[in-house]
Amino acid sequence: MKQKQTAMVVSQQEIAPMIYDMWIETDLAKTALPGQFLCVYPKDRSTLLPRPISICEVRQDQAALRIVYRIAGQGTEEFSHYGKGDTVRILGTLGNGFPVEQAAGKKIFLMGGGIGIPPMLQLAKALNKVTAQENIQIIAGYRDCRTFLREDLERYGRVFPATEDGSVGVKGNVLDAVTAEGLDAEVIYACGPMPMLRAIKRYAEERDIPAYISLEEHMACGVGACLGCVVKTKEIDRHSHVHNARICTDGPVFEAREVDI
Amino acid sequence: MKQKQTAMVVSQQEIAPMIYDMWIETDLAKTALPGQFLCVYPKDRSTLLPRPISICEVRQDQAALRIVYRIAGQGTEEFSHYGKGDTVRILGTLGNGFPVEQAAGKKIFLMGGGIGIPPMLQLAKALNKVTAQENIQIIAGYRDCRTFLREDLERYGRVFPATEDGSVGVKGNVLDAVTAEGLDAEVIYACGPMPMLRAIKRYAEERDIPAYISLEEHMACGVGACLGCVVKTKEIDRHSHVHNARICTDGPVFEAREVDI
Amino acid sequence: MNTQTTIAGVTFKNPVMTASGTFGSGMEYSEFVDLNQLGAVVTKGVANVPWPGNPTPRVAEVYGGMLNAIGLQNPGIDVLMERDIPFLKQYDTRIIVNVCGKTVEDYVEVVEKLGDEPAVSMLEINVSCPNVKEGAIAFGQRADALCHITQEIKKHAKQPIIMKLSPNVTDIAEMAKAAESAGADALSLINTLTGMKIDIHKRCFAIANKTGGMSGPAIKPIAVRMVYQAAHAVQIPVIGMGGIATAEDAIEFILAGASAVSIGAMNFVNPYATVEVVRGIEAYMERYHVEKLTDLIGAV
Amino acid sequence: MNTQTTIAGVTFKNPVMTASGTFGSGMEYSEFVDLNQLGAVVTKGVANVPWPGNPTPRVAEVYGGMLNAIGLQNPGIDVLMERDIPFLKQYDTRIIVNVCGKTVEDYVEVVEKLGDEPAVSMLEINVSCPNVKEGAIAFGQRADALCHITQEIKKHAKQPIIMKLSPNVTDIAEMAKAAESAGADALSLINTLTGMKIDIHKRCFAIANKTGGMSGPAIKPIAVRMVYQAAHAVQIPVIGMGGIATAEDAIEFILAGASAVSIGAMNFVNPYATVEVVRGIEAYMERYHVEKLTDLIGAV
Repeated sequence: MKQKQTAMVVSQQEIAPMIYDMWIETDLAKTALPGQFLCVYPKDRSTLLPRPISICEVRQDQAALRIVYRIAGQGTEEFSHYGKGDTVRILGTLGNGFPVEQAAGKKIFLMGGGIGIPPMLQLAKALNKVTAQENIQIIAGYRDCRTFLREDLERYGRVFPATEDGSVGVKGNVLDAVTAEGLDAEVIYACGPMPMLRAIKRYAEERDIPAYISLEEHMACGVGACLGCVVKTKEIDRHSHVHNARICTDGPVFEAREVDI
Repeated sequence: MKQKQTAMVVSQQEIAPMIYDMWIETDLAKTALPGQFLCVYPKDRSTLLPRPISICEVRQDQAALRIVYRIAGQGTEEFSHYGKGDTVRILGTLGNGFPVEQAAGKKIFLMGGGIGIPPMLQLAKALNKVTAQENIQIIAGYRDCRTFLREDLERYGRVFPATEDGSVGVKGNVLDAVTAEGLDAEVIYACGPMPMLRAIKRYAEERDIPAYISLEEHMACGVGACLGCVVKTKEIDRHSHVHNARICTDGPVFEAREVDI
Repeated sequence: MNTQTTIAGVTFKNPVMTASGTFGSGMEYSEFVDLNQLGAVVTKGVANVPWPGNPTPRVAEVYGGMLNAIGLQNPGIDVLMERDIPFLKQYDTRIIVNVCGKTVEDYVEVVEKLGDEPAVSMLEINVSCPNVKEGAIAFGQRADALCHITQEIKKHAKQPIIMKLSPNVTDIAEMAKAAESAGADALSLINTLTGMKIDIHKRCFAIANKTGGMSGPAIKPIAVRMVYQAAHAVQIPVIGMGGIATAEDAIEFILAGASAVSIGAMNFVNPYATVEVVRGIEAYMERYHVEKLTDLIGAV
Repeated sequence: MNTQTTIAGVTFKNPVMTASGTFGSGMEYSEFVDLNQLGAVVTKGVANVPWPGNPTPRVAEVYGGMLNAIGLQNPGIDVLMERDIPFLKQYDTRIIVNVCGKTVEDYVEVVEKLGDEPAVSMLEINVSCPNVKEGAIAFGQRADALCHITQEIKKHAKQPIIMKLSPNVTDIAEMAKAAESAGADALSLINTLTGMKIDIHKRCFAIANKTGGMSGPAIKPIAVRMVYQAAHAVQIPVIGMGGIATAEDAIEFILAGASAVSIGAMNFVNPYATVEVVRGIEAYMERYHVEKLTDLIGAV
C-alpha cells in the first residue's frame, strides 16, 4: 500500500552519536516488507523534499514501524527533535524489499555498513521463517564501539561485528570480518555505502552466488515519476527502455549482477 | 534599546476571533514606550520577514511585554500556536512612540480602530501620570460585540465603544461616537486603519488641535535601513532629504499635519 | 459554477494540469489521485528514440525547491504510444504530450507520429530544457531560433501546439511574441531556472551535470511575473506554472493572465496536490461568487 | 589563518561586505554589529540629486525571500559625502559607494565628486536596478549599452569600478565579458531577479510598482550559477551575492569563484548576519585547515 499520511511518533531516542531510533504508529506496518523504505517529509517549509529512510523493524500487531537514521542535514535534524505524541509526515511503504524466499534453507550473509545496518533487523526476523537461525550470519560494520542495534540483531542470528577502529570485533570492513572469521554463505543480502556494495558485488560474482544489495540515491518523488534516482543496469530496463532502473520503485534492492555500480 | 533576542512566552490566549493576546518575558520591557512596536520573526524558514506588532502593555517590574495581534497570514498564524514556555524571536523596542508629555493637563482622545486598539492601553496607563483620568477619553472602534481589551482600558480612562454593527455603544466608527456622545478634546492620539486616520487628520485640522497618529506599512528591516516603510511628508525629511519619512524609525507616530496620507 | 477553460479550441474541464516531467505518464500518481479529476495530464518529454538521460546525482534540494538535471530520459515515442497513451485513454482527462528533440527533424518525427493519435489533444514543444547539451534550450533562448522551430513544427503538427518557454532569457515578452508570430497556438511557462548547488564539505557540485533546473515555491514570483508579461504581450493563451503548491498559487497565475496552470515539483512533495488545487479553486470561486473561471483570467 | 582578499588592488581584511541598499550607510546596523569586523560597507545607491523613490507598498514577502521596489530613494551625493562618508570613516572597514543614475551624465557627475574622497576605496556602478523606469536597468540588460556606460565611467573614475550585473539576462557570461572588455575592474552579482506577487483576495499587486526585485535565500541557486558562469568567463574578480544567510552560503559563492561576498536581504532577518558570516568563514577555514581564504576562490 502506498499512501502519504500524518502518523504519530510512539517513541524516539538517540542510540549512537547522531543516530536516532524512532517508532511510528501507522497502518502502513500491516503491509511493510523488509528492505522497503519510507519517505519522511520535514515540516519546515524551506525543506520540501522527502528523506528516504529504510524500515528497521515492523510490529504488525501494534501497527508500528521502526526507523533508525543518521542526522545528515536540516531535515533529519528536524526529525531528531520529534518526541512521543508528535506527528510525522510519511509516504510509504516504498520499494520492492529483499527477496526473502531466495534464502529458503540456505546459509546467508546479512551485511550492513553504518546506517545500512537498520534494514538488516527486519530482514533477519523474516529470514528466521525460511531458514535455520544458525544459517543467518549478520555481519555489521560500525565506525567504533557504538554498535547500535547489535542486541536486537543477536536475537535473530549470529552477529559478527566489524569496526573501523578495531574497538569491537574485527578491525576493518564487513568483508574483512568474513575473511577473519572464515565465514561463507550461499546468498548475500546487503545495505551500506557504495564502496562496500561494490566490494560485495565482486565477492559474490567471484563465488557466483546471488547478492541482493539495497541502493541509495537522491530522490525527489519516491514513487518512480521523476527519474531522479536511477542506477545503471546491465540489460535494457523493461520500464525505461534504456540502461537505467529506478531505485525507488524497481529497487532499492537489486541482484548485484543486474546493476552497474 | 534595540536588540534581536529569543524571548519566552509567558502566556497566550485568543481574546476575540483571530485576535491573540500574548505576554512575553523580555528585558526590553524596561525601556519600552507606549506606541513603540516589536518585530516578531516566524520560525518557519519559508517566511523570513519580521511582523511588526505594537506593544499593548508593559510590566517593567516583571520584565514583561504584552502584544495583541490579529492573524493576518502564515506568520501570525504560527505565533498564535505559541504557548507558555515556548520561545519567540523578537526585535525591539522599535519606533518613537506617542509623545505623552503633549497631553500634560489636557483633555484627550485616544482613538483605536480594530487592531489599532491595543497600543491605546499602555498609552492610557502612561497618560494617567500627566493628566486627570476623567480627561482620558478612549474611543474604541470594534467590528462587533467582541470588545476585546475593553475591561483593561476602563481601568485607565472613560471608554466609549463604537461598533460597525451597532451591537455595542454607538453604531459606526470612532468619529461617529465622538459626535453621538458630544465629546471634545485638546489632543488626539490614534491608531487604526488608514481611512480612520485620514478622517481623524481632517477632524483635528478643522479644530486646529494636534493629532498624533500611528501609521502602518509593510516593513523589511524595521530599523530604518531598507526604506520600505515610508510615508509622504509635508516638508522635506531631515534624514531622507526628500518628502519621505521612515515609519519604522521616524515613526510610527507622526503629528497628522506632518504627513500626507 | 463553470471551471472550464479553452485553449486553442480545446476545452478542459478545469484549468489544472500536470507539468511535464513531474508526473511521468500519470501511471505512478494514479495510485494517489483520480486522474479523471484533472484538466489534463501532460506527459514527460518524449523524443523520437529512447534517451538515457544524465548521470546521477540528478536531483538536489534547495531552499524552497529543488534542482534537477534528469536530462530528459525517456523511452521514446513508440513506447509512449504503445504503453502510456492507452493507459491514459482509460481516463476522462485531456492528454497533452510534451515533445523534445536534439534537432528539428527529431521533433518533427515525433510530432508526425502523434498526428495519428486522436486521443492526444495538444502537443507541448519543449524548447527550454536547460539540462541537455544539444537542441532543446538552444531553440528556446534566441527569438529567431524559436521562430524557426515553431514554424517547422507547425508545418507537420495535426494537433495545436504549445511552445514551452524558458525563463532564462532577458525579455520573455519578446520570446512570447516570436512564438506567436511563428504560429504557436499557445504558450506554457515557466520551465525551470538554471541553478547550481555546491557541497562545501566535499567541494563538489550537488548535481553531476553541475547545473540543474530549479523548481518549487521559491521560483513562483519570477514565474508569475513572466506569465503576466507574456500574457500581456500576446493574444494566444498562456499556461502558467512555476512553484504552484496550492489553489491560492494557481489563482495568482490565473489572475496574472494564465488560462490554465500546471502543478510540477509539488507533486513530489504532496502527491495529492493536483486534485487539492482543483478543489481549492472551486472553493475560491464559490467564496467570491465567481461564476466562470474565465472571468478570473488576467483579472488583476 | 589569512582571510584577506584583494580586488583590483584593494585589499579587504575579510571577504564579507554588505549588499547595496540593504545596509543603508551602516549607521542603522552599527547598533547591532561592529562595522570594524566587516571587509567593506557598500552604501545604498546614490545619485547626483535626491531621489524620492517609488510609492508604497514597496516591499512584500515571498516564499524564502522578499520583493522590493524602493526605487532607489536616496538623499543625493552631497548628503552622502557630508554625512555618511564621515560616519563610516570612523570605522576600520573599506567603503564602497554604489552609484546610480538615469543618464550617463548622472553617473559621471557622482563618480567625479567621489573622486575627491580618498576614503572611498571603490565604486560600484548600479546598472541593474529593476525598479526604476529610466536608466539603471536599461544599461544592464544589453551588452552594448553595458560596454558604453562602463567606458564612459572609466574615463572619469579615480577609484576602481565594480559593475553590478543584472541576473535578468539570457547570458550572464556575455554581460560579464562586455563589462570586462570595457574596462571594468571587477564585477558584482547578482542584483535582484524581477518578480511579482498578486493578492488574490484584493486582486491587486502586492507592490505598488507591480514588479519588484526578488532577494533572499530562495534565489541563491540562481546566484551561485551566475557567479560561477561569470567568474569562469572573465579574468577580473567577482563579488558574489544573492540570498546569503550563513557562512556556508558565503563559502558556496567563494568556491563558485567569488573573491568576496555580500550579505543583502538577510540583514533584515538577522541584523547580526554579517559578523556571523565572518566568524563562520573563519571556523570553516580552521576546520578544513585552509591557510589562505584565496585558496578557496573557485576551488570546486
